[in-house]
Amino acid sequence: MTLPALTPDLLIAGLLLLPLIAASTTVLTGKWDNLRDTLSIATGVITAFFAISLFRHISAGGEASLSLFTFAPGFTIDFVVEPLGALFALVAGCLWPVATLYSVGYMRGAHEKNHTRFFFYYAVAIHAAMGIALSGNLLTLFIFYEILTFSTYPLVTHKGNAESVASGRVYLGILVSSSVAFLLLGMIGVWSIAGDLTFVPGGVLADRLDPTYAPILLALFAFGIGKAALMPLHRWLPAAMVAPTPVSALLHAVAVVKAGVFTVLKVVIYIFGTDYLLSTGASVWLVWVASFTLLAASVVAIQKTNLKARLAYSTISQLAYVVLGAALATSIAVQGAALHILMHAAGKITLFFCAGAIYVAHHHSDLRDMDGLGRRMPVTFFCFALGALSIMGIPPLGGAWSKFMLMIGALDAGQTVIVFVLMISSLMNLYYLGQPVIRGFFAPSSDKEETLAEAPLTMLIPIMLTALASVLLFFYADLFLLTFEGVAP
Amino acid sequence: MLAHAPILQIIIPLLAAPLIVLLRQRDLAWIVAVAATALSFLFSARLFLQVAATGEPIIYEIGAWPAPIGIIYVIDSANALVMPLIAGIAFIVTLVGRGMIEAEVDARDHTLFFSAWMLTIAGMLGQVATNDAFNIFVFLEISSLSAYALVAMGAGRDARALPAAFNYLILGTIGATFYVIGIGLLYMLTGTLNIGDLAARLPEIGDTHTGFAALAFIALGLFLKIALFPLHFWLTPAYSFAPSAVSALMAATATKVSVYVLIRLLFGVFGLNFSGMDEVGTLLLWLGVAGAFAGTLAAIWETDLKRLFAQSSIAQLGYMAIGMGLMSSAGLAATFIHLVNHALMKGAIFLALGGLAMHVGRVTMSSIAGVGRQAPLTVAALLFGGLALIGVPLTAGFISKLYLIRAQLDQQLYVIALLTVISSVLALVYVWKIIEAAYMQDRPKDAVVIRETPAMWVGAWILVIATIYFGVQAESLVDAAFRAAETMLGDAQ
Amino acid sequence: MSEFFLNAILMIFLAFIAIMAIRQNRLFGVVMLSGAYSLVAATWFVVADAVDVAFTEAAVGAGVSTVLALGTLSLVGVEEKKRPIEPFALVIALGTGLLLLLAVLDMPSYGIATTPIQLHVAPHYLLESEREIGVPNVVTSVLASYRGFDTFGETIVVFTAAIGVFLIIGGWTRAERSGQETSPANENRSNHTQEKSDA
Amino acid sequence: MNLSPLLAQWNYVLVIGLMMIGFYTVIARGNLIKKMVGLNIFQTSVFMLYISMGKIKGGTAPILTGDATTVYSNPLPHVLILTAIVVGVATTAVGYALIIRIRETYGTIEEDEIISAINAQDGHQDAS
Amino acid sequence: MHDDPVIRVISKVLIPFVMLFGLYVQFHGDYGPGGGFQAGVIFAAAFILNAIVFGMNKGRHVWPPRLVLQCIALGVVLYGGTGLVSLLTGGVFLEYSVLGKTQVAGQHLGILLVELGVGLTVASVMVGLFFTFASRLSHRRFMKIHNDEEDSRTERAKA
Repeated sequence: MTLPALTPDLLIAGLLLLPLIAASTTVLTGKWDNLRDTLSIATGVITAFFAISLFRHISAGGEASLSLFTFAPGFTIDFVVEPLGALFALVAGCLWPVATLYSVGYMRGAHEKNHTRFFFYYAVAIHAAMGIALSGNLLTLFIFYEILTFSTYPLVTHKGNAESVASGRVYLGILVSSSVAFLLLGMIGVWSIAGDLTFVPGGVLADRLDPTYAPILLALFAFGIGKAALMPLHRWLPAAMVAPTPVSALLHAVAVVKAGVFTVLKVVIYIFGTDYLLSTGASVWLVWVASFTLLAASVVAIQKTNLKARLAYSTISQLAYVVLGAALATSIAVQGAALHILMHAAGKITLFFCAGAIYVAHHHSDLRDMDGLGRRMPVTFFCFALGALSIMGIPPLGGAWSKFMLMIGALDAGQTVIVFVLMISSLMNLYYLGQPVIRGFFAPSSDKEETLAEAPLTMLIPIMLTALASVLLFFYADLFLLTFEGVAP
Repeated sequence: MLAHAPILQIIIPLLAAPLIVLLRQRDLAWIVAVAATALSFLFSARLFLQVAATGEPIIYEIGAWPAPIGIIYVIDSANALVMPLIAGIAFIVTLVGRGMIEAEVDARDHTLFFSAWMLTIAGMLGQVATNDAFNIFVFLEISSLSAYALVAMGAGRDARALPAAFNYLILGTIGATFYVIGIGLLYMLTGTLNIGDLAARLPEIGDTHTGFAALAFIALGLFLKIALFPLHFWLTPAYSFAPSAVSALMAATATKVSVYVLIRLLFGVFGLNFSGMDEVGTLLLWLGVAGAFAGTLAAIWETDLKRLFAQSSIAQLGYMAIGMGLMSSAGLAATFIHLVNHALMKGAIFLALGGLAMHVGRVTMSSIAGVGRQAPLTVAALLFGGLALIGVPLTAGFISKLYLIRAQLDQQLYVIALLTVISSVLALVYVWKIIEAAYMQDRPKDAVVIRETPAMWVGAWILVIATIYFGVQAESLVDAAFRAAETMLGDAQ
Repeated sequence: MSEFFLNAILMIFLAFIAIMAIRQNRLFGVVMLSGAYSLVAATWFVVADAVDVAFTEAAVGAGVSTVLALGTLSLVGVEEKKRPIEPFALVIALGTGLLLLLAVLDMPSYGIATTPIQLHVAPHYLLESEREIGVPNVVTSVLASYRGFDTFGETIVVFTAAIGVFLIIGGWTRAERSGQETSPANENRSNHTQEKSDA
Repeated sequence: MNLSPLLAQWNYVLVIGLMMIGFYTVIARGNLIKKMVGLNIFQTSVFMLYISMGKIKGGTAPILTGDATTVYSNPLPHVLILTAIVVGVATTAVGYALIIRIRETYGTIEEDEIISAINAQDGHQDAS
Repeated sequence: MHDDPVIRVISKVLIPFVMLFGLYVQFHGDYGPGGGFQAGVIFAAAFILNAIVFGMNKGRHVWPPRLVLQCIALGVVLYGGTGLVSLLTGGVFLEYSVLGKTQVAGQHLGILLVELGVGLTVASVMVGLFFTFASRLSHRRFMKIHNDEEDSRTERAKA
């Protein structure tokens, strides 16, 4: 149902501008809370609509590109949409209005301060995510990557107390230094070798790079992209949990972290080229680093009793799945990885929403205080269960597909061991995500209260939407898979 | 008149100095200073455009005596780039610096102060414009002598400015004398002082011990002037105890001029093939790296912001040295790019510091606690300047890093490249210390309340905007820098 | 030949004075010795045909600098703390000296008329100055015309020095100028002066 | 490496010796006046280096006599050194002015004492 | 030594000759050694001698410090002005040839003017420097206040 007026390049421009418009209206209407919030939600909905129509356009085999201006000789800021980017834009674009709606409820319910500043940077972060999703060359991607880092810093330190300042230091320290040190170096390395930074199907480096250097260059990217939270550069993600939950939900379950793994995928597919990696085996080491991260993060998650912290570590391990898929570099694995971005987003944001709802309704953030809470807020906990199941990869929920494909991809790559790694981690998911649900519904509650006490509706609706989404994704997964065919032949 | 632009851009600020003394009136002095710097900027900008358009160097024979008989000015792609930078920054600092000067300098000294101020500016411009090796020395002394006096004016606020100025004088004079020795040896070998003529005659004289010694003395003398590690220790006190306006002017321009002169002589006179140039290159490379780390690490421990950014200047000069040490046109271009960008960002930072100093006096981590809310624009300028120092995208600093590292990787200098990025990451630490102090802390109850006035931030913001502009629209700058580099290396062959 | 001997004697004399000057701890003597050094150097310049330089060195090095130094001494005291030899500084100085000796190895030999500097630019001055400028003293013609811009710079340097000194210790120039200055800072400063003079 | 030139060029060698005496005084001596004097000796010796290179044996001062047979020494170094001398005295003047102010402020002109005074002041300020 | 008649008489006689010699050096620079710079120093020496012998205040009468400042600047302006005039009269900066009918005449005029400029500046700078150092020495009362002023400022700096 794309309007004829909306040509592809208009869609791109729209996706980039709308968040900025939202940001500016937020500042302008800052005095009147309701007006401000309605406006940003409205803008969000329009953005979502743009994202959908762009994705449809791409999945229909269409092309979309937009070239802004020449940055420096040989560098242009331009945007070229390919299926992965369209998908990422779709995820960010659709979840933004939902999350905004949710944050309205949360910010008011939890009595946070400086709403205007909050929504401003929130919107700027989405703008940056869109820029990353649609970027047509590595430099453009890098620039938006940094914008994302700096625009999320004020959100992480939103509370402004000593603790948040300290975590902000970790957050910025790891993300900026890894990117300015390694990612920049890797990018300039590519520039120096290939003389060009545009994303080319089959890889811009493909036959230009001496295989002996390939693993080093890949390492510069793998560890330069701190947002992918590959160990040992994962510390920033738990640190970022001091932020208000909507931030953790949208940014640190979706926009920021997905931007990280998305970048990894882009680099693997369009800079190195999967064939090149397969033939040279330059990425084998990354497979193992990813698997390690994946298991280690799960182990840590089990020990965490603070719900948000546990979710954070679970995120780290789920991100490692995507990196793993990219590192395996077989067609099916890469598609699985791409699909996992989507599936995990839907699932994980649900979980974070629930965590926020519990905090607003009962000011509990520690598992041990949640015994029997499920009976008081059944909807929330039911949605939590759905999200959890999806992430564990249990049919009929979206997560099932991506994990399945990753396993197949591992077999293709002849990495039988990896299959077992994935299974083990799934079992651990089962434990650390299942536990809250079980305790919530069946454990005897500490206080005798049994009356229903759900979070406000503005929070409940988003929760149900995302939970529903992770169910539907199971049935409509093929719709996305078809789009990916040919991304990584 | 435009035919005389090459000389007028020097003579106008130069003659403004005695004019100010004759007028004997503070306000007139300031007006004359602003007008002179503005004119100088207009002329130099005009020349830049002209050279960029034609690509032909503009030659001005002073006294109508052709080189090498007389002294001539040659405005080519290289100094046409540096000239408007110096003049422009001088103009801005003069324009907005008055408030700071009135806050820090005894009113009865203002006429002489502005006179010395114009002299140091004119001296710097003269060094850049001239094509005569000895004339460089004369103008170098004009700018240095007035700079010593200007630094000493900080004594009105902090007596440590006096020893700082004296050390600056001693080391500056030693550097200049080394330079004179080097030029003497060159003259002995070639019989000429004209740079173009020198470049033409040196190869046929061939590589002799004398030639090598000349190279060594010129290099050493100018290493002192550009405060290259480990010859940097005069810079920190000089910048930190000088009046804020003076710090801003010098931090932005002084060392840059010396860097230009060094490039002009190393590459424009000796050229890459001269024996001993490789050694000088390696020296520049590693001293540059050492300076980058020494400066950054020292800055991390500083609590006095002027001193902190003086230390960071040493680090930034290290990057320029690395660029020169690469001995390639790409590296040289990177040096030119960073020369321009660093002048802009450091100018912005020191102007912002001066703005704060007008209220808090000594600008330290503790004295700026929580000023972010009271002086949002001034601190924002500081923030942007800091981000540019780190090399965050969309700031000019990013462009510098981009081309510097590219140049290193093109020559397979992986270790140097890694060290460069690591040191620039360390810059994040001290910049963020400031940001946290300014934004994340609450202003103490007993601290002075700052009423932000435009005088505090206008100048800084002009330069910040320039920094962002060159971070987003780098094409013109990069092209100009590469043209400049080509010209330099072209002279050598 | 006499030139040769005179040259040598003066140089050795200079070295002698220089060493005396470092070893001397009474600053008055040191200043006097440095004045003497300039004077002898001036004589040496005459031997080396540089009469103008000799004249200037005598007037400035021996005259002005010495007067300035004495003026300073009378303000800052006259004794220097005894110090041992600084090995580090010695190494640096010797290193620099060796570098220069290296330079001497390939220098065009002293006093011959076929060195580059005698052949390249100088001849023009010597041969054309009469016609182009019409001033017998070639030094003057080069100084004031051919390289007039350097001399302009030189004048500016003198001017700069004066400005600098007045800024640093020029109390009297303030007094001279404070007449037409009308700034609050200056007002209270002069009141301050008033009280002091009363006290 | 053949060292015989050093003997042939003995006067250059002597000039270098003078320079180094001055240079050593500048960097080694802590007394500010002594530093200035060292600077003066250092620079004067550099002037001698310049004048030596312009000298022609049996030449005369470059003041034209109209006699075609006279050999004149090179005037250019003389001009340069005239300028250099003036620059030198200018620096000296500023230096002495600074010394006077330093003496008035710190009560000494010995480098080490000044430094210790400054450090004391630093400590005092960091304390405050 | 103000009241030593011998010195007073001798210097009364001497000073005119010193000045005369200064003028000679100034204007004979074209033909023999000398020129503006040396002349300036000698000329200044005469004034300084006068000031030493007959007292600072006399000296200040003969050449008021305010005038000294002006002369320093004027000398520079004279030099630069000569250059600018030649620039405005169709030549380039410091091209004296355009100042006179013939090239040589122009050169002569130009050199004369710039040497005058140098002489004026140098002479007045020397006198100025002498006054500066002397005022630090002799004017105890001024010095006292001045020092206190300095101290009070240093105090403020330390505080």
